[in-house]
Formats: sequence, structure tokens, C-alpha cells
Amino acid sequence: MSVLRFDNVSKRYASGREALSEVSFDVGAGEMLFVTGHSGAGKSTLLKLIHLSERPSRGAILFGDRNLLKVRGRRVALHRREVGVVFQDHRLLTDRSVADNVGLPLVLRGERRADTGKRVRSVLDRVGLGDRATALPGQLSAGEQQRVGIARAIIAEPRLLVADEPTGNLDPTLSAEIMALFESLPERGTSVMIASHDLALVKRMKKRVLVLNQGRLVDDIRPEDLAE
Amino acid sequence: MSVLRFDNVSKRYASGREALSEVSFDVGAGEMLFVTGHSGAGKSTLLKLIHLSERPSRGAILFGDRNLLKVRGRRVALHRREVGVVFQDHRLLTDRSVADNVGLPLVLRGERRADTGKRVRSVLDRVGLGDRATALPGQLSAGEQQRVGIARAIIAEPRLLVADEPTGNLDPTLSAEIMALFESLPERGTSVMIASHDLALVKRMKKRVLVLNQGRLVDDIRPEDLAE
Amino acid sequence: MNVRTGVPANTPARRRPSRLAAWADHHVFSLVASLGRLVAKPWATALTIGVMAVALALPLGLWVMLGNAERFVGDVQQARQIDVFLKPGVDVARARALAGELEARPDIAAVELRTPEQGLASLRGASGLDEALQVIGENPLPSLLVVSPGGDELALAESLRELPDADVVQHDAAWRQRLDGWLRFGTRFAWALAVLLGVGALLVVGNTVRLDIQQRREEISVLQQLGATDGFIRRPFLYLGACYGVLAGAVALAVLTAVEWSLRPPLLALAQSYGSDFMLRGFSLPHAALVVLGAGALGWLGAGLVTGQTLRQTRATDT
Amino acid sequence: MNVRTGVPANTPARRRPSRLAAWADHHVFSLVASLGRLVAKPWATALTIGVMAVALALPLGLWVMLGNAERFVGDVQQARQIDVFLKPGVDVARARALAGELEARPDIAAVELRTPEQGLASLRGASGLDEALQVIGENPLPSLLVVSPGGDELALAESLRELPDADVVQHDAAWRQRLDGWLRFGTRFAWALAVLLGVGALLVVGNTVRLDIQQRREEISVLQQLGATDGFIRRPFLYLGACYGVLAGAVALAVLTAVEWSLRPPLLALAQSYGSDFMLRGFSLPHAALVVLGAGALGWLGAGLVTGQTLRQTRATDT
Ligand SMILES: Nc1ncnc2c1ncn2[C@@H]1O[C@H](COP(=O)(O)OP(=O)(O)OP(=O)(O)O)[C@@H](O)[C@H]1O
Ligand SMILES: Nc1ncnc2c1ncn2[C@@H]1O[C@H](COP(=O)(O)OP(=O)(O)OP(=O)(O)O)[C@@H](O)[C@H]1O
Ligand SMILES: [Mg+2]
Ligand SMILES: [Mg+2]
Repeated sequence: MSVLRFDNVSKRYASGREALSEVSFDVGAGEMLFVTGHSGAGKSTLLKLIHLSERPSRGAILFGDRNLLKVRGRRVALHRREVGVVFQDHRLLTDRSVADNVGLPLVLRGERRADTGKRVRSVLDRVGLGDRATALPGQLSAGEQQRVGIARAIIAEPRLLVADEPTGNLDPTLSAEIMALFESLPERGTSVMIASHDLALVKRMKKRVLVLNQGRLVDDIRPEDLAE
Repeated sequence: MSVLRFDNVSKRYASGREALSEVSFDVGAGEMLFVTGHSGAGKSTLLKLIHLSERPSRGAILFGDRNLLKVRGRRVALHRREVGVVFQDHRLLTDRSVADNVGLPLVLRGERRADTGKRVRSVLDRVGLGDRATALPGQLSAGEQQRVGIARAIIAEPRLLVADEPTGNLDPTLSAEIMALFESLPERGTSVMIASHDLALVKRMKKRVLVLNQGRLVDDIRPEDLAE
Repeated sequence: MNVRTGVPANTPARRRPSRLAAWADHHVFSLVASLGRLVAKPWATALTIGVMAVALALPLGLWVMLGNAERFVGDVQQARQIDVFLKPGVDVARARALAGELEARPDIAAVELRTPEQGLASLRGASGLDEALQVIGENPLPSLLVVSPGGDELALAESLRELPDADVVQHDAAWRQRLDGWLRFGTRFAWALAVLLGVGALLVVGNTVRLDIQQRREEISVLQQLGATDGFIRRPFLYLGACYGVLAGAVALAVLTAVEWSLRPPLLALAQSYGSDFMLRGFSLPHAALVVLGAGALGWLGAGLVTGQTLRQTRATDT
Repeated sequence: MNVRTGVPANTPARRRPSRLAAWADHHVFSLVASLGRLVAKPWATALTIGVMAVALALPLGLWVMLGNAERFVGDVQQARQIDVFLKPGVDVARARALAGELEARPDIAAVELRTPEQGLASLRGASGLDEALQVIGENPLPSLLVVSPGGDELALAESLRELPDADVVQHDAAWRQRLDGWLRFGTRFAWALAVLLGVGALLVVGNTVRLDIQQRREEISVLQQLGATDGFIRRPFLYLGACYGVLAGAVALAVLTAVEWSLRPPLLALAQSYGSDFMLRGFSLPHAALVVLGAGALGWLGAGLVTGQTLRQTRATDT
């Protein structure tokens, strides 16, 4: 069963710029795939459509059997809770501690703050920030902030994780570790979609790759195809 | 003559974290060098000390024959105009056009807005954004924003350019192009200092490399040394 | 830097705490967070509360003023008297009987009789007309009843005029006209001021909360993108607005009480010149509590309105 | 995506435009940018200006009120009269001569003579005491001089008392006392209000500009990091503050003029009851211009103070 389906989706911004043109693809349950392309190719735009930060100009997007065009009002919030997002610019709450930031998705899902501690600690350990739980985001380096964002995106075990350039501020060793972490998610029922310009990394991972160029989906490479 | 000299510089943040420990090095005029290290190693902290975003806890920093410890008040602004900075998080003015952002250093140096047009256009062309001059930063992709930041840092031909992860949001091709641009600056009298975690890129450039690890300068590799 | 992968520490069967507990937890947290925010920036908080307090104090003060003015006017009118000159033919015994009758009426507080003899004596004593008066053979003065009204003064004067024995009823119309003029002017002025102040209070409270919220626009947008509902986002702001309101209300009360104390001496002097022992009346305890609660409600409401506005703007994609 | 490297387009010998031209350029740009900012957010701008206008209108209105009240009181006092009853022995011819003498004095505006006959006639006409008066054989009334004061009324009454021919000088002391009471109270009240309003205006203007600037803290910090001097950063905010001030001043004037018009009718009626043709006086054109300019200066000042504060905070590393 497909978790996500894009059907001839186009996105033209109010400025008149067409960031996506007739993009169609499918993401299976438990699949992990990459989206690559040059700077400005439309990777972030594509991910934004999935968690409803932007709306498509044409075409349909299905999340499971939910038509995202029809998700309005309060149900936007409910939909977003099912999608974990790593933002390209982190978007941490500057006046709350790292632990509070990471625990936020659980609180939004209705858990009591006091009950989130153990899971927050566990997930911070997994991104290598176990000792920074009480720091404020402004006291972290860029790479540390990025890892906080990753921890926040995965803590609630969403159905789909969309990560926009999650290793842009990480060195190769750390990138590999984070990728290993992402690789472990599909086993637990989370599909993973990663936008990245790091072609070396993408190639190394041997996963499905969507290639965007000036808003068009120009290639959809599957590892099986490469093996052939 | 050295443009920049760090003399046993340590930086301890108010939170008690020691981000830099007794770092000493020299940067010659027209030199280009890289600073690498893991996430949280202290790269950004080191660059912040140079343009006075932070002050060292111990040690001395000389910029030419200017002791940065003694630069206070109004002279902080004057010093900053001699250092071009590419910020890890871009720091563009969100309510001004790309052209206005890029032209800002010239205006700060006392030029009339109307006179900056030609140079702004020229430098935007050089980073591949000649057609986005009138856009607002919010309408750009992350990579495009990063290039606006680069254009702004080099437009006034500063004595020293410090760039914090300037290719973090750029694909390999574009990274190479931007690196070529940086390489051209020393010829014109600008020393260049680049913090980057992209080891592949750093190796390819064959320049001097400072390696930080947990705030300590653990290696200072010169291309001559490698050749030997 | 060890990044652990594999099976996580938390159990797969996730605990679901009771909705109510989580809800209460969030409310308490919001309140505490709001208070913390106030304490963290004491100067900014003081400024905001100061502005709101002034905006509240002015209409409140006006309200107290008007209330007092009404009481005062009532007081002064009661203290005033109506002079009823009886017809020359009415003798002192009849006058005395009439005074007794009148005193029994509910709209009359007291009646004092001045006989012609008393009148002449007082004229002699008071004026230098002594000689002139000695020329008069017979006492030409009528009996006078000095009536202190107990209710509506004008109606009383009218009804006294209809007494068969009354000759001239003197009710100081000019004085009355002047007081009415002052009061009409004062009322009009007070209303103009009240409208101005009401608009001002609304603008100030709204603007204060608006700018406070604008400052945290980024935070709101992040929360929205993580799937927070409008209610969740709005809550801390509502508590913040209510905190501002309650504190501002308390400050406004304190200021008004200080003003009241500073106004007491001159007002007492004024009242005494009318022969009244009128006292300025401030806020009673229940009133004060009401004011503080009302201010809190106002802050809550203002915050709610403005947050709604900001939420709509940030949620541009939902339209 | 072509990234050009190599020698740039601009000439190595860089043009240095005259400092003055660049300075003027920057000032004009700051002003235009500030105006643009106001126009770009019409609602927020209207709210801010509204708040500032109210804060300005109240103390200004009070100021106008006090000025008018003083003029009014002067007017009323001049319109009031002193009754000088002459001694019974003074005949009409002497009274007439005395009236002429008094009229020549600089502190007296006019003198009117009422002979005993006129007095009796008016008593007959006015009261129902006709019969009683007929009983009196001889006219017991003295001559009366009704004096309209031209200057200090109290001093005049005092000096009239010392005239050898004057018997009783009647100067309505009770009335005077009451008016004084009202005025004392009014003045005290006005001052209490003025202090409150002055504090309020300062708080509101300061807070408004502060929050406006807080919202652009990020921008300020970026400008600082690029090497902008404090003056450069502060300039657009100063212009913004001045724009707010000028607009708020204009709105405050408009509101006050509206209030003035609504107060005219009752005040005219009040004045007429004192026999005065007093007219409420609003702002003259130069005054209005002064108010608008003053408000602009206030906005400029407020913005300057608050920007300085923010700059110090953002520039934490310079200490
Ligand atoms: N809000 C917006 N308004 C107008 N144009 C936009 C907006 N956001 C993005 N664009 C444009 O749409 C195009 C695609 O942007 P997008 O952010 O999707 O690129 P990207 O592939 O993520 O690039 P990068 O690797 O640099 O992050 C770009 O040309 C960008 O300038
Ligand atoms: N303002 C601050 N207060 C406290 N600690 C800080 C602050 N800024 C940075 N640090 C800490 O100092 C250390 C060095 O940070 P720095 O930003 O220099 O790292 P970096 O080498 O640039 O890392 P990255 O590659 O992730 O950007 C980190 O551990 C970070 O958590
Ligand atoms: Mg992107
Ligand atoms: Mg860094």
C-alpha cells in the first residue's frame, strides 16, 4: 500500500515562479527514498506540500487514503502530527530547552510533559546530544541544532518522516550515523523521504532516488535498476 | 605580513562550555585556508571572534596591527566593515530585496544607494543569481539564500573574508563554482578563511587546513607538507 | 558522539494518559510559563502593565467621579431650602399649625417657622437699616416657613405654591439654573471623555497584546507546523493577557485610591460650603475585586482576539 | 547557473562620492523607508497612531480646558456686580454725583443708580407684597448703586465699603465661596488627571515604539554585525517615531476639535446663565502646528531612547 502519492502536482508561487511542474510518484509503506537536484530545483517545495506548509497549484496529493487538498482547518494540525519534519532551517523554539523542543510533538499529541522525559532522553542519546538536554538552542552549534531538529522529528514515530537537507551542517562521520538512524526507521513503520544535495552520500545509501531539475521530476532511480 | 594572528585564544561561553582552548595560528596576507572539525568543535566560535560577535575569554587576537581586545564602541562597526562574513544561518534582512541585501555593505561604507546598482548586479551574476535581484529572501531556496549571503560578504572587497559553512546548502557542482570564486579573491588582496565540514571538498582544494577537535587546534596542515 | 540505532528504549505499547490529566497539565504549564515570561522581563512587563493600568484607571476614575458627583448633587439638593412667605393675613397660630401639617408630609424633611417679629428682629440685627425700619409703624413682614425638602425639590416647590396660605414661594431658581448648567456641562464633558477613554483603553490593551504576540510570531508558526491546534497555541497568550489584565487592574485601583486621597481635602471643603458632610467614596472591596477580575477578562479577551488574528495570518496556506 | 570568476566588472579605482551626498541620500532613504513601512501595514499603523493620539489628546484637551476655564472665570467675575446701599440720609442728588465719581475710577466698569422710588416700584411689581408695602407710609428704602467691577473685584468691594456714604456693600460672598470651592476642586482634580495622563502618554509612546523596535531586533542585530554604526541603525527608527508622532498629533487635534464642537452648546448655555457671552476657544493655527511638531519631536525622542536601549542589549559583546 502506498503511504504517499503525488499525481501531476505543480506548484507556482505567488511571485509567478513555477517551483514544481507535473510531478508524479508513489512512496510505499516503510520505504526510504531520496530527493536530489540542484539548488532551487524544488526539493524543499515538494516536502512542504507534504506537511501542508504550501498548497499545490494543480494536481492531487494522497497521504494514505487522505486527499490533502481536502484537509482544512483543524485537521491540518492533526495531519501534521502524522508527519515528522526536519526543517532545512531547524526551526527550534529559541526560548525553550533542547529537551522541551524535542518533547514538543509528544505534548502536542496529548501526553503530559512529565511523562515525556524518558523518551526525550533516549532520542537525544540517539543523535549524540544526551548531555545537552538543558541547553537553549542559541547555545548550540549549527550541527547540534540540526540534530535537535532530527530528534524532534522522529520522537513521535510518525507514519512519514520528511527531512530537508538533514545533514547539511554535519560532517561525514556524523552524516553516516544519522543516515543509519534514518535507515532503522522503516523497520518500525516509518517511511522516510530525504531531500539532499550530497550526491556522494545519496549514492552510498543505495536507496531509491528522485531527481528534480528546475521543478520537473527527471529521474526515478531504484536500487534494483542500478543492480541490473 | 600577517593579516590575522591568534595567540593562545580560549573562549568559554557563559554556560561554562569551553568552545576554544588555547588556539594559536597566523594567517598571511592573500592566504586562503580552511577550518575543519566535527560538529561542535568550535569552528563557528573561532570565526565569531574575528568579527567581534564574541569576545575571547583569554588570549589575544591581532588583525593586522590592531589588537581586537581594544576595539570598543564605534570602532567595532568600523572593524566589521573590513571583514566580510558569510554566516552559517545566512542572516539576510527579510524585508529587503536581494539587491538591497547585497548592496548593504557598500551603503554602510558611505556609498549612495543609486551608485551600488552596477556592482550589485555584477556580484549577483558571479554567484548565479543575476535574475533574482528583486526577490525577497523568503522567496528563495536555502541554497539561493546562502549565495546571497556570499555575494554580500564579497561585494565590498574586504581585507579578510570569513565564511562559515558557505556550501552547506549547495550541491557539489555549485560548491565547486563557489570555491573557485573564493579562490579568485586572494589575487585581489582578500584573505579567505572558510569553516567547513565537507572533508572531500577541503581535500580537493589543496589549501592550508586548520583542524579543530573539541576546541583545540589539533592540526595545521599546509599543502607544502602534503606534497612532501 | 555515539549515535545509537536499532530498537529504542521505550516500550512499543505506548502509555496513553487520560486526556483530562494531559489537558490540566497543559493548562497549568501555560499559566506557569506565562508568569515566568512576565518575571523574566521585569522592565518590559512593568511598562506594559503601566500602560494598561493607565488605560484602565482613566475610565474607572471617571466612573467613580460620576457616581460621586451624582451622590453629591443629591446631597446638596437635600441640604437646600425653600422659603414659603405666607399671606399677610395669616396669623402666627395658623402659621404654626401649617408648619406642623407640612412637617408630616413625606417629601419634607423639616419645617422652621419665622414669625414676622423674628424677621424684623433679624433684619434689625443684620442690616444697618435699623433707623429706616424704626420709621415703619406696623410690622409689614409676613410669616415665613423655611422648608427643607425631603425628596424632589422642584415638585415640592410647585406643590407648596398651591397652598392657599402661601403668598410667595422663593426657590432660588438662578442658583438652581447655574448648578444645572454646571452639571449639564460636566455630564457632556464626562461623556466625551468617557468615549475617548474607552476607545483609548481598548486600543491600548489590544495593541499591547498584539505587539507582544507579533514578537513571538516565529514561535507560533513553528508550533503550527508541528501540528499544534489553535487552542493549544492560543492558551499561553490568553493566560498572559489575563495576567497583564489582573496586574494592570490592581495597579489602576492603587492609582485611583491615591488620587481619591489627594482629592479628599478640597472636596470636603467644597461640600462644607454647601453645608453638606459629603465624603468621596472610593471602591468597596467587592467592587475592587470586580474591577480586577474584569481587567483580567479584558486582557484574556484582547489576547484571544489578537491571537486569532495572528493565527489566521500565519496559517496562510489553509485558506 | 554560471558562476563567473576572475577579474570583476567594477573598476579598481573605486569612486568615493561626497560624504554629504551619501549622508543626505541615507536620510532621504530612511524617511521614505519609514513612510513605506507605515503604508505597508495600514491596520497596525492605524492602531499605533490611534493609541498615541489618545495619549496625546488627553493631556492636550486638559490643557485647553484649563485655559478656557481660567478665561471663563475671569469673564464671569467681570460680569458680576457689587450692590452698594447708601446711607438713608444720602439724597438722590448726592447719590447721582457719587455714581458719576465712581464711574470715573479705573477699577470700575459701570455704575447704575437705583433711587428709593425705583426700588419701591420694582418691589411692588416683582413681589406679591404690594398690600404690605402700601401700609408703609414713608419710603424706607435707601438709594442703591449697582457697580460693575473693572478689575479685582474683592479689592474693589473693600474700597467701596470705606466710602463715607456707603451703608451696606453687598458682595455675594457665599456665591463667591462656592465658585472658589469648585475651582479649587477642579484645579486639584485637573492636576491629578494631568499627572496621570502625562505618565500615560509617556508610557504609551515609549511602549509603542519599543515593541515596534523589538519586532525588528533581528534586523538590528544583522545590521550591527555587518558594521552599521548606531546612528545608521537608529535613523529609520527616529524617522518612524517622528512620523508616528506627527500623525498622532494631527489625529489628536482632530479629536479635540470634534470634542470642542460637541461641548459648545452646553457651555454656551452655562455661560449665558452667568450673563456672559463666553465662547470655547480651541487651537489657533500656530498652536496646532506647534502641537503637531511637538508630537513629532516626542515620537523622535521616544524612538531614540528606546532604540538606544535595544542597541545596548544587542551589542552585548562590546562591554
Ligand atoms: N515562497 C516562495 N515564493 C516564491 N518563490 C519561491 C518561494 N520558495 C521557493 N521559491 C522558488 O522556488 C524554487 C524552488 O525552491 P526550493 O526551496 O524548493 O528549492 P530547493 O530544491 O529546496 O533548493 P535548495 O537546495 O537550495 O534548498 C526556487 O527557485 C525558489 O527561488
Ligand atoms: N552561545 C553559546 N553558549 C554556550 N555554548 C555555546 C554557544 N555557542 C556555541 N556553544 C557551544 O560551543 C561549542 C562550539 O560551537 P561552535 O558553534 O563553534 O561549533 P562548530 O564547530 O561551528 O559546529 P558546527 O559544525 O555544528 O557548526 C559547541 O559545543 C556549542 O554547543
Ligand atoms: Mg531547500
Ligand atoms: Mg558552526
